[in-house]
Amino acid sequence: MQQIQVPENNPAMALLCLLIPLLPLIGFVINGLGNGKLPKSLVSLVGCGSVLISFLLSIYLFFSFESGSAGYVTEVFNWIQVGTLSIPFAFQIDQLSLIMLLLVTGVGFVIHVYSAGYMSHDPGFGKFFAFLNLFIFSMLLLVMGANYVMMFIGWEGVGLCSYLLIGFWNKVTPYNNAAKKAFIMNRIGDLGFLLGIFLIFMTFGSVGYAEVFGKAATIPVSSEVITAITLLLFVGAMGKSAQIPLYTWLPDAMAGPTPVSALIHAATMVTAGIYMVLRSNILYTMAPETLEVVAIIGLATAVFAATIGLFQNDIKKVLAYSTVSQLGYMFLALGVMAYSSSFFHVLTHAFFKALLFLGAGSVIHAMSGEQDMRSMGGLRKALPITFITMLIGTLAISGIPPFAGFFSKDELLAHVYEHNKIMWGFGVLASFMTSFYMFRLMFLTFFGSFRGTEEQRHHLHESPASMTIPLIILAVLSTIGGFMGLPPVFSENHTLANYLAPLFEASRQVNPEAFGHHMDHATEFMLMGISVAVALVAAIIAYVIYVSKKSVPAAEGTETGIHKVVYNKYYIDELYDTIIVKPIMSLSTGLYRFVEKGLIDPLVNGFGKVTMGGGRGLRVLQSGAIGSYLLTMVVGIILILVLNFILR
Amino acid sequence: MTSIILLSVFGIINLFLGFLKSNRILMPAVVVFLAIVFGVNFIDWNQGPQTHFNNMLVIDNFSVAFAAVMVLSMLLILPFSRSYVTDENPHLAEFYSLLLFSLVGAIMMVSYENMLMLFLGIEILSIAMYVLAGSHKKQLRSNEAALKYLLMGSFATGILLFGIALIYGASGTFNISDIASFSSTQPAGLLPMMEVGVLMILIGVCFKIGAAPFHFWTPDVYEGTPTIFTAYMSTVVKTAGIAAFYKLVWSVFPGLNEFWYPTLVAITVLTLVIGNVGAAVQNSFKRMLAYSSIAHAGYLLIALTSFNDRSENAILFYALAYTVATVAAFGVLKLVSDQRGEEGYEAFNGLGKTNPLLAFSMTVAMCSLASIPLTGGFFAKFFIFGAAIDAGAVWLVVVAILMSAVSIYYYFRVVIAMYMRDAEGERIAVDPFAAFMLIVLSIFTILMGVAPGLFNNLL
Amino acid sequence: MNEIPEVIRTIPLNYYLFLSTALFVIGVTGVLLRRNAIIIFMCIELMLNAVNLLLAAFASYRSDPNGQVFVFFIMAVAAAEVCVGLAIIVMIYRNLQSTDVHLLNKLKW
Amino acid sequence: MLTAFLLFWPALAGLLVLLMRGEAAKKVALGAAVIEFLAVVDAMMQFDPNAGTQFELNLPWIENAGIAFHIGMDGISMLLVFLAAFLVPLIILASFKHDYRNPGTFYALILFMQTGMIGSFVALDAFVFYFFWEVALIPIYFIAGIWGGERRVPVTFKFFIYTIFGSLFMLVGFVYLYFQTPGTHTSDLSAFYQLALSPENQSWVFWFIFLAFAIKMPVFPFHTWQPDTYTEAPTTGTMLLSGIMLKMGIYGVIRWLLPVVPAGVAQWADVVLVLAIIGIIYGAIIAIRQNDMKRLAAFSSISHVGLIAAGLFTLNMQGLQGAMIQMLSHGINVVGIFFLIDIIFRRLGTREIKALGGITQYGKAFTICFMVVLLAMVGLPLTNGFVGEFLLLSGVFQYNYIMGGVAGITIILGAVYMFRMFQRVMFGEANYVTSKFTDLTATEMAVLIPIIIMIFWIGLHPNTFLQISEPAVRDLLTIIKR
Repeated sequence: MQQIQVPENNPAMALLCLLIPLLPLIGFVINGLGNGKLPKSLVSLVGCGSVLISFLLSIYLFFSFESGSAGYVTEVFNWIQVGTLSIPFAFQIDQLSLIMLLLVTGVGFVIHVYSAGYMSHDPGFGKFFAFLNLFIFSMLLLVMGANYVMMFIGWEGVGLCSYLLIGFWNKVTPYNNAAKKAFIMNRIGDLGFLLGIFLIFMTFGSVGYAEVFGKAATIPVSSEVITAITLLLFVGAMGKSAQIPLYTWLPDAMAGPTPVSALIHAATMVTAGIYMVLRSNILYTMAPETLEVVAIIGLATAVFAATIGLFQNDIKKVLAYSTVSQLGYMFLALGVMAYSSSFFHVLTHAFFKALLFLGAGSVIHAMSGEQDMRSMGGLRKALPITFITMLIGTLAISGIPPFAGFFSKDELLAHVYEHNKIMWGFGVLASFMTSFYMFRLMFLTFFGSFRGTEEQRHHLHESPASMTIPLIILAVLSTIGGFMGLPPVFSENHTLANYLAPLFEASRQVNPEAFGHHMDHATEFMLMGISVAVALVAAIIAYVIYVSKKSVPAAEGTETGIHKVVYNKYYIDELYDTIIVKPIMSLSTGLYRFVEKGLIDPLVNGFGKVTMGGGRGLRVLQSGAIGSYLLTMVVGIILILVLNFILR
Repeated sequence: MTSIILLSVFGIINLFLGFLKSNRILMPAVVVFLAIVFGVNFIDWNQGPQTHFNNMLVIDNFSVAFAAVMVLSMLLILPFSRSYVTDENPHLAEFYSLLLFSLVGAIMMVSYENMLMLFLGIEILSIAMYVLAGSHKKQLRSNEAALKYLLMGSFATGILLFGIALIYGASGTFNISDIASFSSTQPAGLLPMMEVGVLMILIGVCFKIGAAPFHFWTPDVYEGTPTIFTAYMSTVVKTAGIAAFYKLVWSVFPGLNEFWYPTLVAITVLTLVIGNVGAAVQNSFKRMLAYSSIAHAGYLLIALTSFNDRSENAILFYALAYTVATVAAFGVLKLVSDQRGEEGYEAFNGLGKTNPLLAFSMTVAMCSLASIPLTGGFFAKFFIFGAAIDAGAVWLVVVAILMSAVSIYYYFRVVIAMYMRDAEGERIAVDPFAAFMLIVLSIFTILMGVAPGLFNNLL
Repeated sequence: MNEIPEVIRTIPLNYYLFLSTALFVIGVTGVLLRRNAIIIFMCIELMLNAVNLLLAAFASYRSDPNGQVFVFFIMAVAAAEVCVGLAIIVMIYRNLQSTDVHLLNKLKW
Repeated sequence: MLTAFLLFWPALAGLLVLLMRGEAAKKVALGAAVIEFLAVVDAMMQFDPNAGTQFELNLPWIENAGIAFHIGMDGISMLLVFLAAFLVPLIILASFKHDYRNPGTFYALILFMQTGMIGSFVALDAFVFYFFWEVALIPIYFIAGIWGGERRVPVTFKFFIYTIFGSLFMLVGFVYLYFQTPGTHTSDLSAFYQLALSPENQSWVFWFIFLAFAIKMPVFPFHTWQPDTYTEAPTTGTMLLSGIMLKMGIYGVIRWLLPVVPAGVAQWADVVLVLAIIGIIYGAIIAIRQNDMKRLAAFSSISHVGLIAAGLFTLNMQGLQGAMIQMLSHGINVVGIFFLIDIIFRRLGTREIKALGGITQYGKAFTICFMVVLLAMVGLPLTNGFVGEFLLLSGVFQYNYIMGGVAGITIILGAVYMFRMFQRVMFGEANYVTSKFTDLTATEMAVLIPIIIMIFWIGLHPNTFLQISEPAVRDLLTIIKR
């Protein structure tokens, strides 16, 4: 049983915790209000500086934290207090939030620096930094919050930032549509999350992690309510982390500037779903049925997105589908209760995917905004640093040792293997495709001859230092990042897993088997071997097709058969459009025309019409002729007498 | 009692004043007369019931209060008759005298103790009104109104008399307390003759107050009659009729309530519906007011049907509020139609801009008639509904409020015309006396709406 | 008037009642059917006289003068009504050259 | 006495304004409204949430009928009085750019209306409540009918009749209850709370009273007056209607319905909740395709109010407190959004979404303000909209899972229509119409900044307001559940 201490409020610690998110918020306010007035240098100083300080503070916090101890909560103020519902504005500092803090501020800072170079020519420079800072703020709230509602604040906040940044160039309608789509699809997930929170409150009488997890163990395993809670929360995760069926926004989100894709749509925000499941691991452990659902959806997403990735021509789209696929992996791992492996993959993925995106950004920057790989080729000479760093990223994501991705993916697949061999098979298949499309990307972009216009060729240049240094940093991290979690065959000491262990203590007690390592070394080696072999085979196939044969993907609209279906992303967007968007739009028009103006309004007006009609009817009696008046009176008299005497 | 005598005397004096060369003295004289009567009337206040004329009239608080309301009505109407006060008008003195005499009839109607007095009161009031309805001799509309009123009125009198005769036949008396005790000492049920008589009296009185289905004369006569007398009809005549009716219900036939309740309720509902719905389709403001007076008769009938001790106060309050608002409405109508030559809603277009005072007092009057809070009409209806709900007739009140919603439609049409349409006509000249009176009426209406406690428990 | 004259008793009260009712109904029917204002007016007088007859009969049967007094009042009032009524009819005749009530339908609805 | 001052001060000032002409009327009206606001803030400072009804005044009014002029404030009233006092100055200020004909009358009517609205919030006697309830209606009828758009006359007329129609039913309900009070009847609130009617009677009395509130809010399907009226009324009128007047209906339910006929509520709560939830979805779906921004906001208001209504009938702490805070938030947000729409309309002469686009390029401050208000309307956390929506949905969810789930769809649909509108109006390329747009002026900023401050204040520290009404709501629930 993990005991989270709620120590007597330490004001210094509370201030420190508050400062970490507050600094980016201040940065946001300064840059936001000063938008267009402040000089760019000041803007980038404020933007990067605030995140850097947060990063440094996080490091301080990290080192001052006693590893192995349970976390602590610092309450800033009481936010909402209604009846028994109490939602403090409080931060929880423990292993999970600390690493996430480092990740968010660290990678965030790197990307901020990169942006200073990447966006230097954009008129919305200040706005961009403001939004980035706001994003960091929201993300920090998400990971630091000590209760589900705090997490929800950050959850929606990052959604907003995602919206703002995807639609950053808001003159372009498709970008705006993409932004809107992202926000709305996220909201669908958010609804699930929200309902999950309500159910948590109803079940446990609180929304604070400490109380909820404390009481969770008292509820029988796989009880309906736990299953419902976890499923609802998972709906939220599906939206935020782009799982089937709510994934279509993420590829579209590539409309945003590339650093945004790197930061939000690869490294940090999209992993919020995984963070949430990890945070609630005890609840999920109590709900094996949900875990099964999580695993299946994760696996399906991993495979499905990878197939789409195979034939995309937009460099960022490939990476986007790759991200979706990798997120699927992480959920797969969560589904088999390989919590720390999943988190391991979150970290390594953050490094190499951010690297890949930034690299892609560097390419796009060099190509003056061109994103279609069919117009690229042979860029490795012009962009040596970008090429090398991206190659490292590719190796990492494909699972080639000793790069980071190898360790995390291997560990993850090993757990899946233990859980279910078929799932593992599909996992390996996805891994194969990953390797293929990544190398395809590399080969199409950096090898062969240049296929762009003359003008672009002239303009080709390596990016400035503010962009390449982040690339290098991330490349280093992608290279060595894996060593924080060496597999048991190499080392009994899994640094990350050991560090995180207290988080999963409660889960371990509920389901000890899932945490034990029963695999013998032979199997382990075999699995590693298969992974590496598959990745290499895929790379070689890609090499043969795109370098040796120099084939270039066909032009738009000439695809046929399955290729065409896959290229068009299985027409999922069109499907959603037909079965959801269009019906709602018609419903809107229909309700307005037929129910509002055709039914309810006429009913109300009908009261008036009947009255007026009755009035006009009365006019017939009021004919002006004395005779008829008298007649009616007499009829009235007779009626009264008859009714009173004869019909009595 | 004094007031009846004084009114008769003043009526005669007024006729003599008509011999003077100038008509200008007449209106002030009548105002003074009425003021005196109004004051003298209160001598009998709280003196307990006093009988006169061989027990044929009884003066009590009830009759004093209603007499006061009626005298007040006439006093309020008078200033708007200024356009008649010209030296060319040869009959002015007669008109004023007729009004004074008719007031005698009205007071008799509220203080009768004998059926004969009821009959005489009705006739004194009615015959004077027949003449006044036709006072525009050259105008066919006025002629038609007079003839319709006359023929139908005397027809209704015939019915009423037949009823009285039958009751006399059954009970052997015209005295209302004797009739009351007679009807309460008939445990085995009443003679059919008595019952027919009661219904016929009911019908006769319903005609006088313009309740459906005996209301047909009302719109036509109101429309054709010169506006000033229409105002008189719809206030004094209606008040007198309803008070007389109340006396019938409360003191003449209290034992018969169960018997005639269904009839009365049916008439009430019919009156409410016809009055309100009929008013909604009118294009003439004056004719709308005629229908609205039918509608208000319906509301007053609700109070009658509730047969409890709240109703007399409710009726008195209602009569007062209704009178004040109606006089204001007719007053403004008179001023507007005199100068714009129209009586339709269009005549009021843009009045809010050209004559804010007229528009404001009209609005207050309309709000009061539509029973919007802050005006007397609101509490009037409130007390009426209260009486009915206390008696358990919630569904009747529901009918009434549905019809009230309709009434807002037609009352506010004129408000819309005044404030929300563009002006067509010139500014209307208003003499100071009328203007003063409009202000008084508005203040009075609002006073009743803000401090209803002053008026609601007089009896 | 202590004793009711025997002669009145020889005719049952109901007969008076039926007669007056019949007269009354005739009056009503006349009012409904005729178009000439003067004749309508006469029919109304007929109705009033039916009432008078009824009252007189009741009064006699009860030896009660009240009813008879009432009859006088009705007569007086009827006379007044006739005065006014004829004056109005004359006025209309002057304007319309007719006493047909059907011509008077300008005021309606 | 403080309550009486708060109540009558606007009316007195209104009488003064009535006599003034031109610019002076605006300024005096604004001054009066600001004084009112300061007085309310003062009252709030003195207010002790735990002390029940305060600043009471109980004068005999119609003594012989047991009707007293009884006013006072508890936490629930306090919040709404605050809302009214906060919004009216802003609404007056928002109208500064308009040149209304007869400004004296116009501003006087606004102040009269404020008295009416505050009166209905502080009334502790059924007839005092009814009185002010109707008194508030007259000024807005004239404001909308005289200064409104092209179709103002029939539209406001319908509104007026419809509303009064409902009110009259309420009156009947009140009169009935009045006669059920023991002894010499009284219409005092406390007497109504002690009534113990049979469930059958409560059942119909419930609908009589609720009808008035349902029309005023408005709850589906009694809402058809609302989009037209909001569209046709001058923006000032729309703000008054949607910002404050609508809350009279909700307040009425809290004060005069739930505790008075609890058994009736118990019988009908499900029906009302279903209607309210239909309204939430219905309003939101219709809003998606509206072309007139004002009409869109009107339908969105139906949706939001549906949620508040649903929260009321859950009869739990979260639902009711959510309703309280959401009343505040909705009032503030809706005034903000109508003002922003009005700015666009005044600058560009159109409110049609199709005709607009790219405004963000011409108005940075405008964009920020619009964005903030928009986010508050869609209930983004840390804005005021979230707190209310969260509590309300939580309340409804506790009442019934499925209802909670369906009602929750509002957060999706809300985002759909709001962002759709925002995108089409603000983003994309500017056209020849929108390129005339100029950024906010100082006066406009003066209106929007308080609104934005409140949006974040309530969003960040809702307890400031929640704690004012919490004890009162708790007491109310005790009465309801007795």
